[in-house]
Amino acid sequence: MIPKKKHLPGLETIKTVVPQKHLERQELEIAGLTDTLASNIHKLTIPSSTRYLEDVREFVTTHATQAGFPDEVVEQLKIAVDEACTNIIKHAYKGKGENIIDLAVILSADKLIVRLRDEGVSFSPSDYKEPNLIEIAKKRRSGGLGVHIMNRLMDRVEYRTRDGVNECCLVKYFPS
Amino acid sequence: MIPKKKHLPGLETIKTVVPQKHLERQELEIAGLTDTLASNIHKLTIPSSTRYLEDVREFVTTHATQAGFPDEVVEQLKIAVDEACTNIIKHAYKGKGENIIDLAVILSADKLIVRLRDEGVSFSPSDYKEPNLIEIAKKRRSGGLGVHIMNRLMDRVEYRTRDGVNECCLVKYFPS
Amino acid sequence: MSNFSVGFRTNENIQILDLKGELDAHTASDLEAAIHKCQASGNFQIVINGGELMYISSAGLGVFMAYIEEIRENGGDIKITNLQAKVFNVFDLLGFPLLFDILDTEEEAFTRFRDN
Amino acid sequence: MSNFSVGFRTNENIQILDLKGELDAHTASDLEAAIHKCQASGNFQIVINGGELMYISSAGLGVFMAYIEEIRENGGDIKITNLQAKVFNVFDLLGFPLLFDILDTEEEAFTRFRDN
Ligand SMILES: Nc1ncnc2c1ncn2[C@@H]1O[C@H](COP(=O)(O)OP(=O)(O)O)[C@@H](O)[C@H]1O
Ligand SMILES: Nc1ncnc2c1ncn2[C@@H]1O[C@H](COP(=O)(O)OP(=O)(O)O)[C@@H](O)[C@H]1O
Repeated sequence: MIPKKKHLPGLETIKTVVPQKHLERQELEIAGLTDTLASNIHKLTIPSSTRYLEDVREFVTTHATQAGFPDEVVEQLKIAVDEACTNIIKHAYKGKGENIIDLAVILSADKLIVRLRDEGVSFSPSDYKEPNLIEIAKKRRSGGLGVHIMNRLMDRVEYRTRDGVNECCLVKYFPS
Repeated sequence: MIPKKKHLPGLETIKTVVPQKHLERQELEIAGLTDTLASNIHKLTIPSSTRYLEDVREFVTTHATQAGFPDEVVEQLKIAVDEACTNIIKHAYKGKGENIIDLAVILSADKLIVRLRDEGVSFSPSDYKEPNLIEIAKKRRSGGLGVHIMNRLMDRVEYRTRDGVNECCLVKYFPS
Repeated sequence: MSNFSVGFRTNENIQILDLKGELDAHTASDLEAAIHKCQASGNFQIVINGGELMYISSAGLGVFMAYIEEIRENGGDIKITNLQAKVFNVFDLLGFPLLFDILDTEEEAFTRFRDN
Repeated sequence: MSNFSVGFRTNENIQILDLKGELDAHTASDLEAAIHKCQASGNFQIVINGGELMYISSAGLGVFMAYIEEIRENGGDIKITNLQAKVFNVFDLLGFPLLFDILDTEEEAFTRFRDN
């Protein structure tokens, strides 16, 4: 468990890569996060282009490291968030770069959540089918591995959609 | 670390499934096992037939459990020893059932070693090439996975040959 | 007497094989024979129910590798269900979840076959 | 400016690609272009030196998946060497060690190509 003072301040750091559009969005519940007031939230908004993936990775690395996660876990978070962002860019926004993605790293006593929000095509994980590597190789495909990686690296991955806003939460617990 | 008394007695339990042939074999060094006197050795001899694999698994399970390893590690040892025995039967003895395999579970302060000895064709791991699952599937092959499994499950896997006797040692350390 | 057996059931066009006991280099040929029997009778939609499978070694995993391509080329599949955790771990060690459809329940496998 | 680059070297008939930086959905097309270039000039024996590869996501892994069959059908291979531990872990997560030849050093890859 991480010393509580590390994420006590409760202040919101908002880092904005592009001017944040005015977004009227109902706050969606964050599963299991009842102590939001005491928690530390860091935000980043990026345009929906792969050009910004490295900023996303740096953002996650900074805050996961500050939260006290060991390097291996920071690495896992970095990859999972990259995959989630890539999928939003590719699938939710179908490669169109003029949309935006809102990210937040939310710390509570027992876990770190990376929350990603978009307003594109929604994804329901119940329709998801695990990829087949033999098929991918045979068909010379290059994709189909991102969701699997996210599921493997994170303690929980959750999707929900409300009022046109898709939310994906990547959850990693502090080692107990 | 396992309480020392659990493997202090130093007595040799010899369980013999078939009458043990007189085997004049030089004792081969067991890597890193300098406190042999204080250690506990359990032996089992089987004919080189897959029919006896279940006896081998039971033997390993009994002694690894007694040594205090958690169930998951006992399971790993069981599989690794099964794979090693299967390979001796199939490759060292080329499927001929009239030969014998000597097994020993050797406990020392920090580790458990399963030692397997045979007098068949020897194996040099430096010639070993990792299998390729796409190739295996395409060629409808069924084999080529055993050595990989042993390497993945054990802390160390060592092969040596002296005076016509092949020795394979599977090493698992106690959690520190 | 072998400590491994294969039971045969069907659900509409789907052939279900109930594996029971320990699958190793000694008993792998029994599974091979069972899959062969499915193929011979034109059943390529196969569900392997591993609920009572207590153990598997590489010899058992190899049987799945050897048959999967032929079965898929015939429009079928081998879907594996109900694995116990310790047995799943061996499948997982070799990356089988990214090669085979491994599901919690038979029902999920039936649905997959129906949806194709 | 991209934080990823591919350098080209040869050793006899073997084409070596030196990857540097971070391989993600943005930079994967650079690797794709590099492998394409090898194929176009008839080089199917490819060593990927990942010594300076700092990061890889599924988009990068996908490039290897997309090209491996064609390269092997042409009698070649993609052998991957010198991976840093954190990068190897991502390859390992998807079971790549049982799909690709992943080696510690370039020399081992050269030997494998020579012994075939
Ligand atoms: N955020 C998302 N929005 C919409 N669809 C998604 C999203 N994430 C994943 N998907 C769907 O799930 C599939 C699997 O995704 P993934 O495993 O990342 O592989 P890939 O993106 O390479 O296809 C995608 O092809 C897409 O149909
Ligand atoms: N104990 C052994 N004695 C001789 N050769 C062996 C032995 N173990 C493994 N080998 C060799 O290594 C190869 C790989 O073994 P393995 O990974 O277990 O797959 P498989 O036994 O199915 O071929 C075998 O095909 C065999 O040539």
